[in-house]
Amino acid sequence: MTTLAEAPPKSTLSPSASNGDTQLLEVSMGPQHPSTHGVFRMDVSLDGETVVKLKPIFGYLHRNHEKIAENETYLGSMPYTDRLDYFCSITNNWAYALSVETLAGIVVPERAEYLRVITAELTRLQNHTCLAGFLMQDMGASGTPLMYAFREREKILDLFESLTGARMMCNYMRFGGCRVDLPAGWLEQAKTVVAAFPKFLDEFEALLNGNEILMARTQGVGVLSKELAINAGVTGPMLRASGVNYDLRKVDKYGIYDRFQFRIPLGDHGDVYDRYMIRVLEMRESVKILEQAMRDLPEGLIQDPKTKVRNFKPKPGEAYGRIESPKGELGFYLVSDGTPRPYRFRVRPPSLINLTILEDMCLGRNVADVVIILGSVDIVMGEVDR
Amino acid sequence: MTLEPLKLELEEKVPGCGLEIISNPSPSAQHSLLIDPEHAVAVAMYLRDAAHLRFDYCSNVTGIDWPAPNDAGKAKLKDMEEDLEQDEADCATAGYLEVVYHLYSMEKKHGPVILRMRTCDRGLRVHLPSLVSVWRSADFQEREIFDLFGVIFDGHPDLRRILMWDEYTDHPMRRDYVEPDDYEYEPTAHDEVLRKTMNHYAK
Amino acid sequence: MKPDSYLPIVILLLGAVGFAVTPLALAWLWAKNFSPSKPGHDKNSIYECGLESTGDSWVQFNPGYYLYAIIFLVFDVEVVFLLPFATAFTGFGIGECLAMLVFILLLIEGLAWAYQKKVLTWT
Amino acid sequence: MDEGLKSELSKQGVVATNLQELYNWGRRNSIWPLNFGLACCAIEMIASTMARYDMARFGAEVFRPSPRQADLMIVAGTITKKMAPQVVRLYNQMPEPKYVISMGACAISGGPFKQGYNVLKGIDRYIPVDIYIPGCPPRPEALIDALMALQRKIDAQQLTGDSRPRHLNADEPSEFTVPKFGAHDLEPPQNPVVWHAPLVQIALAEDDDSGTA
Amino acid sequence: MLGVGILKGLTETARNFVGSYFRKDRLTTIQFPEERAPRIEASRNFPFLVYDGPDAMAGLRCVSCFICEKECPPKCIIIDKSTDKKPDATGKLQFYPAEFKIDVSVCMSCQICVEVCPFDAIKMDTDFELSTQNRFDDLLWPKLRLAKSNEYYHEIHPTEAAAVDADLAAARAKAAPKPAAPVAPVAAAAAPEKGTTA
Repeated sequence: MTTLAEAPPKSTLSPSASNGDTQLLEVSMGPQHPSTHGVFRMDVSLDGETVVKLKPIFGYLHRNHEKIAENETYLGSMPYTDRLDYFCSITNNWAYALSVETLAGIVVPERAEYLRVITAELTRLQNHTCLAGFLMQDMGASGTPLMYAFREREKILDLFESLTGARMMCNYMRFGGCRVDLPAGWLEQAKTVVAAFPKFLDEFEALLNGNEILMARTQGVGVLSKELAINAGVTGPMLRASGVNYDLRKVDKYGIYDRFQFRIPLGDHGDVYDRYMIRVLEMRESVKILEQAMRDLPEGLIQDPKTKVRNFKPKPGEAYGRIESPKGELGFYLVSDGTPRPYRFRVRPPSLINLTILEDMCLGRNVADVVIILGSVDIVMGEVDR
Repeated sequence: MTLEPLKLELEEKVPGCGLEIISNPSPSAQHSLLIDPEHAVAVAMYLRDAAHLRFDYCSNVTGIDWPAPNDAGKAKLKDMEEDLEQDEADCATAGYLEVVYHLYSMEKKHGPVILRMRTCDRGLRVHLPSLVSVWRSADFQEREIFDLFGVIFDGHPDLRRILMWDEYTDHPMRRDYVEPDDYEYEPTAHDEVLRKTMNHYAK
Repeated sequence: MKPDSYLPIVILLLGAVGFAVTPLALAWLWAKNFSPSKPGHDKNSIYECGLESTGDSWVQFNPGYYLYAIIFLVFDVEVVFLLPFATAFTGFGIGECLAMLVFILLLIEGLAWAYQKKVLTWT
Repeated sequence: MDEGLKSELSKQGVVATNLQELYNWGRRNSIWPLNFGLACCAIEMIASTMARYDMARFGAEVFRPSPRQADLMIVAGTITKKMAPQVVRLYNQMPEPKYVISMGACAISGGPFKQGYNVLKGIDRYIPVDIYIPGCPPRPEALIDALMALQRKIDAQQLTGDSRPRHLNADEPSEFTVPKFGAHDLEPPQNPVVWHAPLVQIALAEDDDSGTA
Repeated sequence: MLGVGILKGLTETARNFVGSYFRKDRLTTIQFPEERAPRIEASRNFPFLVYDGPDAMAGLRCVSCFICEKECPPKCIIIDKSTDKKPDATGKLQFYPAEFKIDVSVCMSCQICVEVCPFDAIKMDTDFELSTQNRFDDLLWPKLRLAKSNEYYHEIHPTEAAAVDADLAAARAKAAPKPAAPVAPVAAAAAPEKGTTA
C-alpha cells in the first residue's frame, strides 16, 4: 500500500520544552480561505486558540492596474477603475473622474452632478447590504442574511444594468459628466426601489440587531481607539465607528453633497458591532439623500460639451482627487506630462490602509474573532492589491 | 492653506531644513513642498504636533520615477534588441525617485499639504527616511514603494515586499523595467504588443 | 419455531449489516477495476489554503484544553451509563432511582470542584 | 437499449438504464464546486448561488472550502503569478474525478489585465480546463449555462474504451507540476504537457500583419 | 429576557416564509433555462458589427478606420484594411475591413469601441450563452461571426437603434442631393428599412 500520507516530521517535542510553556502553532489563513473575502493571506501564530502574532500578506491579486494605466489613454483607464473595488464600480469611476476634472479644470453640469449622487448612493446601499450579509456569513449565520442582502442587491443591479448596460462594471462616468442619460421609466423604478428600502432595512434590523448571539460575539471585539484610527489613516465607516467625525461628503463637500440634509452616524465603542450598526445607519442616510436627489433632479446636459472624449490631453501637472467611497477615502493621484497617457496613475486604496491595524485589533483574541474583525474591516482584494 | 507662510514657519521651527516650493501648473493648484531627507522626520513631527496645524492624517504616499529627461524619451522608444550596456549603466542612475506625501488634518478639517522627498539617483540602493514613526498609515504604502520602485526606507519597522513574491528581484514600476516575455499566443497583437510578440518569435 | 428463538433477530441483523456493507463493497469493486488510484506528492501533502505547509502541528498547547476534554469525557461516559437506566425506567422502584441519583450527584460534585478551581473559565 | 423501448417503458413509469447512464447521472447532478473566488467573477459566482439565480437547482450550491471534498474548481477571477502555484497545488489536491471551469476573461487569457507583469495569461497554461466562459464578468446565467454544458459533457463520458475520461484512465496524469517562484517570472512559464497554443503567424513586416490563428 | 432578539429574528424569517405563499414578489428565483429574466434593453455583453441590407459582407458599415483598435483598452480588436474600396450607404467609396477580429477571451465589454466609432459600425450585443470547450477556435471571432444585421440591432436595442438610424438617414439625406441619380436605389433601400422600425 502506498503511503497514504507522509508521517508528520519527527515531532519537535524536545525535552527542553517540557517546562510547561506552550509552543506557538504557525498557521496561515491562506489565499484560499472561506473567511478572507478573496485572496488575502494572514500568517497567524497561535498559542492554543489565542492569536499571538498576525502578519497580513498581500499581492495575490496584484493585477498591475497602475502599470497598465501608464500605457492607456485617460479614457481607456476608466473601465479599469470598475475592477478596482468590484462591489462599487460607480464610486470608483467618480473618484477617477473627479481627480481628472481637478487635473484639467473641467466643470460638470448640474444634471450630471445629480446623476452622480444618485448612482453613488445606490452603490453605497448595495455595498453596505452585501457587507452586512458577508459579516453574518463569517459569524456562522451562513445563508439567511446573505440571501436577504443579495435579494436587495439584485434590485439595485437591475437599475444599474438598465442605466449603464452592465450589472457590476458600469463604466458610467466620463470626464465632465456621465456617459448616458436616464432611460424612460428608470426614475420611477428607482423611486420604488428606494421607497421599499427602509422596509427592507427594518426587516434586516429586526432579523439581526437584537440577536443575542450577534451581540455576544461582536460587542467588545476588535476595539479600535480614536487616536490609533487617525494615526493609522483608517477612513470610512471604520473610522466613524471609533467616533471620529470625518466624512468626505461633509469635509470636502465634493460634487453637490452640501445641498442635501443628511447626518453622519458615529459610534462610540469602535468594536465590530458598532461598525455593523454604522453601516446600517449609513444606509438610512443614503436613502434620505436619494429621495432628496431624485426629487429635485434638474433637466439639462449630462456631459460637459467642451471636453473631448478621444485624444484627451490635460496640461502637464498633478492632482489628487478623493471621494467617500463605501470603504473609505478612495483617492486618485494623477501626474500628467501633457501626453494622452498619464505619467503616473496612483490609487489610494482605503481597504489596504484600513488593514494597517488588523494585527492591533486581533492580538489576544481567538481565531473565530479574527474572522469577524477581518469581515468588519470590509476589504475587497481588487482594491487592496490593485 | 497657502504654502509660503507654512514654509517660513517650518524653516524657523526646524533649523537648517532646506524647503522649496514646487508649483503645480495644472488648474488643481495643489503646490507641494520639497523637503530634504535629513530633516524629513523633524518637519513631519512638527506638522503633526503643532497646535494650529495638527496634520494628523497622512492620506496618500506615492512613489514616482523620474528618469533623466533625455533618456526618459529614449527609454520609451528604445528598441529592445539593441544592447546599450554603456548607456544602460549611466542612464539607469540619472534622474531621481520621488516620494510624495499628502497630509490632511482630521481635527481641523483643512486641506492637503503635499510633501515631496527625492533620492539622489535612481540606482538600486537608494535610501530615504521612513515616516512610519510619525504616521502609521504610511506603513503599507512605503512597503509598496520599496517593492515596486526600490526605495529603501530607513527606520521602517518591517520593510518587506508587499505585493510581489519575495524571490522577485526587479522593481516593476520603474520606467525602464523590461517585462519577462511570455507571448506565445497573442491573436490580436498590434503596435506595442506586436513588438513584444515579434521579439518572442525572433528568439 | 420456539417462541424465544433468536432466528428472526439474526436474520434482521444480517439484513442490516448487508444493507450497509453491499454498497461499500460495490464501490470498492468499482474503484478496484474501473477508476485507478493515482496518489502523488501534492495530493498527499497537507492542505494549508493552497500553500506548502511548513512547521509542525504536533506542538505543546495549553493544558486547559486537555482538562476540558477530560471533563467532557467523564460526562460522555456518564450518559452511556444512563442510557440503559433510561430505557427501562418504568420498571424501577425507589431504590434503583436513589442509586442512580447518587451516581449522578457524584459526577456533579466533580464538576463543581473543577468549576471552583477555575479550570473551565477561559482567560 | 434502443430508445423506443426505453421511452415506452418510461411511459409506464419503469426506468430502464445502463450502468454508465446511472454513473454519469449520479455524478453530474451533484457537482460540488470548490469555494475559490479570486476577483470580480467570484461575486457573480456568489450571486449565481443566491436567491435569484439559485445554482442549487443544479445540485451545485454546496461550495466546499477544502479541495478534498470538491470535484469542480471554478477559477473565477484573475490568476496572478503569485497565486498560480497555489491554484495548481489546489487542483492537485482535489480528488479525481475533477473538472475545471475557467470563468471570465482573466481566467481564460489574462483578460483586460493581460499586459500586467504579475498576471498569468490564462489558467490553461498549467491545468487542463473543461469549460471556458468568456465575459468580464460573465452574468450568473452564463455560469449556470456553463454548468449545464459541463453536465452535458459528463453525461457523454464513456466508462471504457480509449475515449474514457481522465480519472478512469490510469496513464493520464492527475497532477501537474507546480510552478516555482523565479527571480523574474514563474519557472516554468507554462506547462507543455497541458498548454498547446496554435502558432500565430505574425508576418515580421513592421506594419501590416496577417495574424491568422 | 435572553432570547427575545433571536425570537424576533425567527419571526422575521417565518413571516418571509409564510409570506412567500401569498405575495409573489417574495419568490425571487428565476428558473434560468426555462424562464428568463425580462430583457433589459441597455444590457451589453460583446460587440458585433452592424451591416445594412441583405448581404452581410457588402453591407458592413465599418470602414476600417482603426479608431476602435487604437482606443480599445485591453487591445483585443485587430483589423486588416482592404486594398480596394466599395460604395457605402451614402454611395461614397470607402475601404472595408478585409479581416476584423475580436478576441472575446480578452474583451472586457466596456463599450468604448461603440462610443468612439464615428460610423456607428459596432454595437454591443446581449447574447451571453457563449461557454465553449475549445478556447482557440471559438473565442477569436472573425468578421463573419461578428457581422449582424441592422434588424437584429433594432430587435435588441430598439430605442438606441432608432436614434442611430435617424442620424444615419439624416447624414444620407444631406449627402444624397449632390450625386442624386445613381444613389436613388440605395436611398430607396435605406428608406423602407427606416420605415420598419417599431
